[in-house]
Amino acid sequence: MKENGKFIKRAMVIGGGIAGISASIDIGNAGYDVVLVEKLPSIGGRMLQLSETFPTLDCAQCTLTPKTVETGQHPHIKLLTYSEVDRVEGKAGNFTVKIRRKAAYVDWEKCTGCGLCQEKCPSKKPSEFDRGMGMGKAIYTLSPQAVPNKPVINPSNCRYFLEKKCRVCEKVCPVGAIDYEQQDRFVEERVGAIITAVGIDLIPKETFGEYGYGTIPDVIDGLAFERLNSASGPTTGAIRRPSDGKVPKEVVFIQCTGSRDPERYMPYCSRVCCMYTAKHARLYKHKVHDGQAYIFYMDIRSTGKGYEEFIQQGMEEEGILYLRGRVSRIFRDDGRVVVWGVDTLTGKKVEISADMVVLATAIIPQGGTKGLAQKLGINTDEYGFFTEAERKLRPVETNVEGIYLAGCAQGPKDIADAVAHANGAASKVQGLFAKH
Amino acid sequence: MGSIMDYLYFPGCTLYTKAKNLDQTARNCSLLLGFELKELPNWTCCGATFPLATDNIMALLPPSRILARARQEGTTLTTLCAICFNVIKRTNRLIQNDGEKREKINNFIEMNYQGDLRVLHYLEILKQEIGFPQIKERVRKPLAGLKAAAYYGCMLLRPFDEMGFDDKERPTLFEEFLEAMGAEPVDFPYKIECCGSFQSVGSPEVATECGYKILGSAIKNGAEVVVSTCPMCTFNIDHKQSDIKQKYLDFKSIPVLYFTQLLGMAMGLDYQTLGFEQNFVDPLPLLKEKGFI
Amino acid sequence: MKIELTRQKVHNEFAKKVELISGQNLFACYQCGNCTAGCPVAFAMEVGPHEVIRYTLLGLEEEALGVNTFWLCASCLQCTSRCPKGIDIARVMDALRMVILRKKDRKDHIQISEFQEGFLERVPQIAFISGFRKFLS
Amino acid sequence: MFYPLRLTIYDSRIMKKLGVFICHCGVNIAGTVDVKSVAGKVGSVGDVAHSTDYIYMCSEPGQQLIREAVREKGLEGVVVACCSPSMHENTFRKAVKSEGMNPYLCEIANIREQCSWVHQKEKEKATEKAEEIILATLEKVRENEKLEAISVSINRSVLVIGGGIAGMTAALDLAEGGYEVILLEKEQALGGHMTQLSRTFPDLHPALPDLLTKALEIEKHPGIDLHCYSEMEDVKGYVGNFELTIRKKATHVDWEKCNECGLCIRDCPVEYVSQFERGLGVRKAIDLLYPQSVPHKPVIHRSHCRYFIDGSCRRCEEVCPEKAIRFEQEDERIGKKVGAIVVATGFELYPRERLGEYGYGEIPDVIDGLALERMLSVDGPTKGRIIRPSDGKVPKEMVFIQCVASRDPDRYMPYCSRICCMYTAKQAKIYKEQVPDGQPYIFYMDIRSDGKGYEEFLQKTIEEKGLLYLRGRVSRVFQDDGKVRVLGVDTLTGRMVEVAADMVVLATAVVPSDGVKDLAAKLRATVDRHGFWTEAHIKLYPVESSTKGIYLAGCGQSPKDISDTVSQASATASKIQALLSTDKLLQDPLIAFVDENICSGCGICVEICPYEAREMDSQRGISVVHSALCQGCGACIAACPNFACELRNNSSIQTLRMLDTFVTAGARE
Repeated sequence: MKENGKFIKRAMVIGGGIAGISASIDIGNAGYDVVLVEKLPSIGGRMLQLSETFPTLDCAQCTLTPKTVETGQHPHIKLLTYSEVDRVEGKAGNFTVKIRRKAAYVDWEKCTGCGLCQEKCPSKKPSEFDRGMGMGKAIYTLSPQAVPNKPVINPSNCRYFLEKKCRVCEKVCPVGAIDYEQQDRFVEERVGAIITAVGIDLIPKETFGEYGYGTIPDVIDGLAFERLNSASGPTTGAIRRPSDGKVPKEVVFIQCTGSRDPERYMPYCSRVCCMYTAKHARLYKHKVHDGQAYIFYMDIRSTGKGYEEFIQQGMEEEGILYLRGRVSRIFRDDGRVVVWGVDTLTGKKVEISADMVVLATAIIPQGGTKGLAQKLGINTDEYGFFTEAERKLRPVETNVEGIYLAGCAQGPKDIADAVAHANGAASKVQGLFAKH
Repeated sequence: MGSIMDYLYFPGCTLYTKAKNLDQTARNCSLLLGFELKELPNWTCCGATFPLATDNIMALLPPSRILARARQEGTTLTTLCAICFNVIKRTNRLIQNDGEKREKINNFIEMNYQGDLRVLHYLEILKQEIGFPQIKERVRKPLAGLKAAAYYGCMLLRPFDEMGFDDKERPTLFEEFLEAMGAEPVDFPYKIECCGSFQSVGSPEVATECGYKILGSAIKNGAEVVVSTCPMCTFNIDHKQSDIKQKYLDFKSIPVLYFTQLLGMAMGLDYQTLGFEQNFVDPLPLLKEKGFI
Repeated sequence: MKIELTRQKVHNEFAKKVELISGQNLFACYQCGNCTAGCPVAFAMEVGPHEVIRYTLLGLEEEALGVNTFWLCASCLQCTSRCPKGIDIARVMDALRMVILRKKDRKDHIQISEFQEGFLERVPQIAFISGFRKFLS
Repeated sequence: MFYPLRLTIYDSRIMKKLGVFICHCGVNIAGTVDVKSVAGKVGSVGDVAHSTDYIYMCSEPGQQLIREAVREKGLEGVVVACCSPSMHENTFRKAVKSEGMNPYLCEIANIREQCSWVHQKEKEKATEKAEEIILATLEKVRENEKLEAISVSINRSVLVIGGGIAGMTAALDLAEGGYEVILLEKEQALGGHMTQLSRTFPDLHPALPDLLTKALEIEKHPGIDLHCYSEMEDVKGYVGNFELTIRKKATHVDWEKCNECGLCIRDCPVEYVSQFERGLGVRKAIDLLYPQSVPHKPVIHRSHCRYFIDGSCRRCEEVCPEKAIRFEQEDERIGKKVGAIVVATGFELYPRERLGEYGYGEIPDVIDGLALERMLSVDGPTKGRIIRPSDGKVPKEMVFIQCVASRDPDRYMPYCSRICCMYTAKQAKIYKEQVPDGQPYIFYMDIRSDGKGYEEFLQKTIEEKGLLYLRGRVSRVFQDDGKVRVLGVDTLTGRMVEVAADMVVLATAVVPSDGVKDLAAKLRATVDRHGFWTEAHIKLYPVESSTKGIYLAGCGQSPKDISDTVSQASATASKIQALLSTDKLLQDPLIAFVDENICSGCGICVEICPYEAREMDSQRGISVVHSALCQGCGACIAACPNFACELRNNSSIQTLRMLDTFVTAGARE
């Protein structure tokens, strides 16, 4: 143990999603300095991609942006976005973390965030943030409300990097902030405690051969639906199917895609799909009044406060048809998406000729979680989720003193639970600091 | 192309009778491609279905015997009929992996076979051993403009971990083959659905329905011809077209060809040697229209 | 319509026999219905494969053996290949066939004598041999 | 409408430069309200110097728009037309403050919840209404005063109510963070319901050892002032400065003197049915809560003690070597001061006696989940053996029924109790291990195994142990021939199912603890209709109650399992540490004030104030406002017969002018 004088009462939070943000604000509000490291250009994480959140249907942006703004302006929080942890040394009270700050090819000191470069950039590629539902530029911010509101250039889409021509952004930038020569740089931060909140990904829908004969454009995943439904998304919130832009009148939602499937994919339950699918179906009905939503499920898991009521309301008031059974196959036929499922309650095979299918694909840890665990000296389970010190009573601690877990990197959770988990981790950090 | 080995060949009952056209064209094509199908001596029926009951090994003996005898002749065994291939390959794998059953089987057949034979489908030989690009070079009369739907059926693909033939949901091997022939592969969702198999004996009307759905899907997606690898499938989707027509009056026939017939045609074999007279729906008008013959 | 359950019934001889022949654990089935959803001949079945498994587990031997489901199964293995719990459903279907075909009073599912004239000449060997193996005791 | 004459005094309209900012809220507002047209129309109002719209006003660029306009146009008042003020009033007030504007000159016009959401199908009318709401809010802003937040000092200690795993976790976290904690537990020992559990899912660890370690840590912690067998009697005050009265119930044992020898318990002649053992065991009139109780001190239960009933016995007093028995002891009241309060009041199970169709409270072999936990506990009434309460036989047919009184909106509780699926699977597994030839049947509606490792645990257990899950509800349970007959259904075969069971275990609904509603009244915090504590916002403020300074932890807020409870309790501790990390607390000044010239000192306001924020100034003969206590509810304003009270920035004239806007608009139509 370090002597009192040397114990660094400064924390690092890895991951700037809702969990990382919540933990950072808590620690910052308690008066301790926090370094928040995020690999994307701005903070907000998965929640930034969501349209509305269950069970209140509050718009996700409205709940999240005040927090991202607060984080960005917090006197105790230092933001290191577009950055990744490279190496970790030391122990509780005295960690030295080497961080790679990725080349943005934009001088953020000079940049005013005016957005001219993005507007003029001629390169358009399917946007990863929009889950391929829309196009993105080679120089981009994740959203107009990004914190920090500074763009980066993606060299694999940029004409200058690919073909050594263009340089439009450089020409239009009023402050000369574009810097094609910028290199990754390394910085070191010394902290006394670390919280990892690196979040989740979805198992790629392409994994499911039987669900995407060839590749059916109108078979999308839950996050893609969030983008479609999002007012700040590619269709400004209109539900249109990707293949031809038509309003889908029959939409099939399939839960447990890749979850609860020990033989072929992930054995665990992804915990959020039941609720977000119910939400999707309801939001769909709000926008397409004469549409029909079908939901294939195995067990409806609505365990949070107000969740069961939310589900039942969806069935009763919106006429959402729940079908208890899995879907065996989806293929395209005559411009429609044919779904072969079953309703185990009547025992009948069900065939639906749908306009669009939304797969609630399994939640998996963010890529690189295992590598980070190695750097931190903590454990992961076989799927890559961080292992907590003890499941019941020490759910935010790890096997290493001074390193804590927050959010879905420990296991799938909804926003409310992820926030509670993150606040819990913040509490442990405060306790650790107070002791020394 | 270098010198290629010869392959032990298990034709199976049907290829000697109802599917002579498959057998003959395969043999002829192999010669053109520089290898020979060496027919196993004294072969017997493979059992015609892989036994699914796990408590009894009697049904495993015929394919085991075939394998054990083949091992005495060489190291690689090939076959054409998808069901025979499925039965033999699965049995081979079982002998390889299940020591207990292996011993029992060897006791019964009074041989000592360890499961160390390679079992390849003829299509696998074309792809892995020879290579589609190489075959493409041998194509004399490309089947340009022929919209061909590749029908995989079940037995080549499933069970995937035992057959390892191609992606069980989105296979492409057969289409690659058709492309090498210069044909235009037609993708259709029913290419991996069952033809009804032996239900043509148990519940013929069920098999008729299966065949109708497969052909209907292929036609809807623009196919002019359906290509098959298996005499069982071919029976259900070719010969049963008369039954389909009886039930669905507006059904329009579509020729069903073995992949080896296409291969032979593309490599310039005389169409009269391709056994089209055994095909139920006469493909000649189409092939003539397309200018292939 | 009504089932009276007892532990003897849940661990009934019939289900045990099916488990033994098929080598599958029926308790592993969580009734998701994927097998029925993908079955190419489900349209002609009286009940789907998932329900036959349920009947068997609950000891409803008569009901399980009385439906046409497993007779119509073409062993195409679509169900097996997509079962999330790794149950080889085709084996379960075959096991049910076996239970009937192996009974003392041998009862074949098809009668060769009733075939139409010329039928066997028309059908390829592979079809009737595998058919006979599936349908005759 | 009666206009009080004096209102004209305040009617001194000075031209201000006002700004209006209209948020699209994505499509939430802009999808219904024509924001551009509203911005144009409002912009043409004389004193509106700036009017604009933006997709998300709450975002950084949105706030930047406001800051720039305040700076460049020198705005003196701002209206942000957006969602409910409960969402973002604070956000925008902070934004204008950063440009030097008094934050109380910024007001929210709610055009989402009160306009666009409720008029989705009438776009034109919604647009008109949005305009009116903004115009009305402008009227308010014109009369707003510059106000300063009220600064109050903070007491940096915390009260935790409830000594279950939630309260224990919060208390320990806070104490570790360096704060003084008072921990209140109504039972005589720590641990709550977790002390009743045998093993916990999904790893089947024994529940008690880990819990006891924590309890001992609390007992010894210098920062925690533990009060068991104590209840909250009264709370006064407000965030930062709560004044508590705690009632320490008489234990009739001097805990200081007691040496924990246990002789009193051994020799006590009275045995009665133990609630702790869920009716399956007995306890003595002087007893511990459970054998390893922390604190490890006995309590005499007056209603069962012969001394208290008829004075006939003093056995414990006789045997006590330390002379620690105190028959004459009385409840003690102690006063404490704290800055924040955690309510971790926990849960109860729905009383099975109220479930007529499941056994009328008559069938002894129908028990609930907690009762089975007691049976499964090695220190429980059956020493861990599962036997039928009626005849002690080992049950061979064991039926578990889930969702008993849960997910039943018509008759019982509409919500899911969240833990039953998992504990039932766990119990069925342990049962099957103990009775290998027995058969567990589990009636369920949906299997909800959504925690880490839960689904895997469940599937493995079903496969390996042969649990029979039957999807369907049970309609009736009755006694028949020494068996418990269960009439249910298997919706997967569509058949009615009947089981002649030896024993039935009901997974009854999780409901809030008794007395929560009284406590809520004392704390002036709210509970929902079922009695669960209401959080301020399910995502933004999930551990904050609707009353400032009062925080929530554990199942009292909603049902959750141990792991989630522990996370949440730590989260609560984290929020409180942030609150208490400063010396002074700033409070909204939007409170009542009294016009001393008008107040007649009638005292009606003092009577009516629910926060005890009004008192009489006897010297001046008028009523005054205690600014730290006043919550700005407005009850006194309505009650005052003389119009002597007003709310800051919510004056009558403001209200009337706002009303005028709507009335005029209505008249135009």
